Amino acid sequence: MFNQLFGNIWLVTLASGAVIMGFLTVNALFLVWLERKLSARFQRRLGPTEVGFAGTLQTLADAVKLLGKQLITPRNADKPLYHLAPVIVFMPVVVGVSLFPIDRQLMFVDLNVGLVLVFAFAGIGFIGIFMAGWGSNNKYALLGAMRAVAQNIAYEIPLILSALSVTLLARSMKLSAIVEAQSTLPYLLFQPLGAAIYLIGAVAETNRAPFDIPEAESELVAGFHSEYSGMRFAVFFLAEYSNMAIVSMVATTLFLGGYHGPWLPGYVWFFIKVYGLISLMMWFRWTFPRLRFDQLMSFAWTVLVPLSLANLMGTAVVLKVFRR
Amino acid sequence: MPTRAKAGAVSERQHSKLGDAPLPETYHLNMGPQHPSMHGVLRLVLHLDGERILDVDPVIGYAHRAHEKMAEHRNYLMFLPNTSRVDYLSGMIYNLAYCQAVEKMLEIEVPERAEYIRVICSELNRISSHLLWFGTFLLDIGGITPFLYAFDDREQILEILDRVTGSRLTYCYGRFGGLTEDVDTTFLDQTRAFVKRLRERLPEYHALVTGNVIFRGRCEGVGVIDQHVALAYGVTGPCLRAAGIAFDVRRAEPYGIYDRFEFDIPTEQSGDALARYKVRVAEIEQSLRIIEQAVAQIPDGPIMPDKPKKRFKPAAGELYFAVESARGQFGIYIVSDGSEIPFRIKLRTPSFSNLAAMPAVLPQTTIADTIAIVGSIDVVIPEIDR
Amino acid sequence: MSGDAKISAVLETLLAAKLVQQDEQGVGYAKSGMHHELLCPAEAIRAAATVYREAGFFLEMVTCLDLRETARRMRLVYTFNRLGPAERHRLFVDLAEVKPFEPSPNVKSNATPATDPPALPQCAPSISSVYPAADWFEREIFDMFGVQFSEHPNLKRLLLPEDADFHALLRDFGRVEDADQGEGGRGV
Amino acid sequence: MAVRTTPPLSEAEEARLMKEAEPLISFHLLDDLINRARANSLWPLTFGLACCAIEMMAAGASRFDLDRFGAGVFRPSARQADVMIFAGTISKKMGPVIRALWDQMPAPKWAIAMGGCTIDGGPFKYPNQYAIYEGADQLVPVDVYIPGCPPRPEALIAGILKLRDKIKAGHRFEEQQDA
Repeated sequence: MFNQLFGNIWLVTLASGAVIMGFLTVNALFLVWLERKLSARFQRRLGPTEVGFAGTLQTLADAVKLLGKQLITPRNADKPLYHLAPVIVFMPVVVGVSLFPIDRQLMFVDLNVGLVLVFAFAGIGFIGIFMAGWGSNNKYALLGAMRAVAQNIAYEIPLILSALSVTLLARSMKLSAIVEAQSTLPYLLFQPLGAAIYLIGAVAETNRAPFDIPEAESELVAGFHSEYSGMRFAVFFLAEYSNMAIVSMVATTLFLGGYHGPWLPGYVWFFIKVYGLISLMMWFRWTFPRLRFDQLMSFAWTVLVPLSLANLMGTAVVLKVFRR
Repeated sequence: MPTRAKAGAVSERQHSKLGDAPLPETYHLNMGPQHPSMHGVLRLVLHLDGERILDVDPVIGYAHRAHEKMAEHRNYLMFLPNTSRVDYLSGMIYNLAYCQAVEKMLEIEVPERAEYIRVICSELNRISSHLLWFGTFLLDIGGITPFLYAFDDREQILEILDRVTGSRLTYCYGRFGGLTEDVDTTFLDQTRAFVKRLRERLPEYHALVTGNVIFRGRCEGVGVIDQHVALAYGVTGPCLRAAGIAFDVRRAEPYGIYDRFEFDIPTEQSGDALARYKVRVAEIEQSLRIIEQAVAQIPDGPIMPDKPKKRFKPAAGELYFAVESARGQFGIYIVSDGSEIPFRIKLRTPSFSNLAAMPAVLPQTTIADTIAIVGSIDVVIPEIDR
Repeated sequence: MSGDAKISAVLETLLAAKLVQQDEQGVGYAKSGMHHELLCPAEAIRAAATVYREAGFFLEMVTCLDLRETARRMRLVYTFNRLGPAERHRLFVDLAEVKPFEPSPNVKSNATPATDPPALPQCAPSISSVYPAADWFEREIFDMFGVQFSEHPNLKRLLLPEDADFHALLRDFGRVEDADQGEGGRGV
Repeated sequence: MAVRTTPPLSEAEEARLMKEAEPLISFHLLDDLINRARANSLWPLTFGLACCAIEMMAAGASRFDLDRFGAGVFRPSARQADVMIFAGTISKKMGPVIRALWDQMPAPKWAIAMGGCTIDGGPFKYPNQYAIYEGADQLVPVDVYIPGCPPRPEALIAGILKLRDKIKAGHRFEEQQDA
């Protein structure tokens, strides 16, 4: 779309980047507000009410405050790693968002290997988390980072395996093609098991409760970002909520038919599905207690990985037998 | 911390239970005194191999407020406000226990009505303490919403007690011989309404928490305090009953008028965190039963003796008086030298002994289990430190 | 075995082995909350504790009394109880005073020791090998009274900061009468 | 030795000097914005000392809900907290820990002394006491004092609102009092 507006590739890149950054910021502000409001409703409270209408400006106030906070670098920190970590955590998110077809004609980049790229960039974020944990020179942060990496490796496998069975159905890794293939029925109906595995894996990938062990507040203080203050901490927050949006976008694209839907315009459907999924993840968080680390790992390796493998094999066999 | 905190740092600890040789790949983790799960200011120095705990050294005293020294400086009446601040979660029980101990020393008769009110208030206080424990325990293992539900119900109790005692937490309701204020019918109505309300709410608690797979996974078989450990460390209260010993001071040496009420002593056999959870939730139900009976039977009459004493000067002697607080056996040991000021008051607090058992329970668990176990023990730090 | 029989069995064992002697001052359960009050020589406390442990008693409390002002001695108080109907035994162990007592000039001591007490042991053996519960109780007593326990595995301060240079519950520490009652002093 | 005095300024001269002293670029608006943001986003440190901590928890829970004022985000790490609520008695053993925690918090930071113990030792204050610091102000500068033993949750909310007003007023606090 932008290609038609501007001829220059650099201008296009800059403009796209600005739009995505703007979207991510507003998205995070909105999601934090939504989470606080939703959790309040689950808990017989009101949530933010004072700043702006129904507290809508509360998260903006938080963000501005964090901007004006002192940035502390611990004396014994590994400074390059410590400073780079928030950037490494956040950058892949920006790339990730640019890959999704928001509407039939609304898409920043359309690549043949879009799906692969999404997962590849999602993996980079965890390097940032480990850098944060190691660089902080804090035992809690290090424990959190180690948990994060172990968890990421364990849950990325079922996540990708369940996504693979969708690519078998769609015969493409191009995200726009996958969405187009669901113009009549979403893949959720053909891949219910895959969708369930994906959802569980996605919650784990975003470090959300009940899989929030890398930053388990009651165990590891604040986990890998224990030592980060001010804006650096805000970037981690921003990345967490952006990651929630990204995994929901992947799920929407792979299983819920992307922008397809009756009556309403495509991008409205897309965002309804994305934010619906995010709300579901928030509901999880405010309902379940947290798993223990070894339970989390054994759940991934003994339940999710075999199940997703079986799902992939089953899909392949069924397709081989019945298609054409 | 002069050196890098790497997981590979070699331990220098000499007192390790695993022998004196330093272990490779182990390190120390300092948990507390400011840590979200240390219930205030408990500090645990954990000796870890990865996330596995090899040894634990609880460090206490961060909330030491010198109650026992203060007792040597004030007369019997002036020590009264201190008692509810020893364990602020069951302040009513502590406050009344001290009153009963001094009454026993001075041989003061307490009117019937005051005894009934004492039972009702104590049991309400016990429920509020258990509800708070329920919330914070779930918070420790990552469930945030049950915490708010429990606090919501707890506020009802605080409202009832606030109305008669004038305080939400640190009650000073008892006096030697009775109580400060009489209760009215509104109090009894509110109490009845609360019993009804909590009866309706308990199934919701079970639906949200007790049956949850994750919750069970976190608690089952975790932190087993068996009968042997309990006996060796003097563990009392719900932690002891979860190990299958039906020991409750209200039955073992009945005080006040507890021998008039019907109630069961809930026990579990497994001694793990889940058993402690079940025992406490069952105790809430038993406390509701006691409250119901007391509200039904409460007589009219005075709440203080006809001629209350003005000066409290017990004869020289010693007394040990025990009650069942929300956490276990709370004992007061008073030594009098015949003057108006106690020679010594020793407070035997249940969490002190319960927490002392941690070095026997925690090794070979993980950090996450530590949080669950300490949470399930239900410690109140100022009560340990006094 | 019924409760009474159990008690008498414990008592017989203790008295027969000359671990304890009945304290003539005992006033009974109704008055003091104690079923039995026993005097125990310091060197016998561990053996006595073992008897209690084997009879299924638990260690309820250990504390200390600073009797230097009146009797020139420290007195340890051990309380054993059963996890059942109450059967409380109190054992007293007398020790030498930790440091000589100097009455404050502001205080008129109404009781002065008539004679020097018989020679008492300086410290008691730790019973934490019998009852692990005693570990913390003994550390607290060391912390608050300065009383030493021999063969304690880890005798260091429990409640006060490790660099504290006083024993808080000694009677002559922090007397209110000694305090400057001027500005800020509220008096009691 | 004679004291040299400067001649009094004329009114016009004074006005001219005052005008010259005004900053070239005014950041009032920005200051105001950031102060408002700070005032409305006071994240307390998850940190309880004793009895008052229970009332602090109650203030965060359903009935009172500190989150309404943006102060319900209890951060367990000192690096991310804005305000330290002293909820309970500060023992001598805890004092150095509190200093360390306070130093770990990033500026700007505030302190609320909740309850009698943190004001002057409260019920645990008596001559020759050895166990506690008699007041949080012996350790850190305190912005708001909330009396009570313990203060009710409403009192804590009132204290936080007081702190909010204090921050909102920013550097021009005195000016406002004059007006």
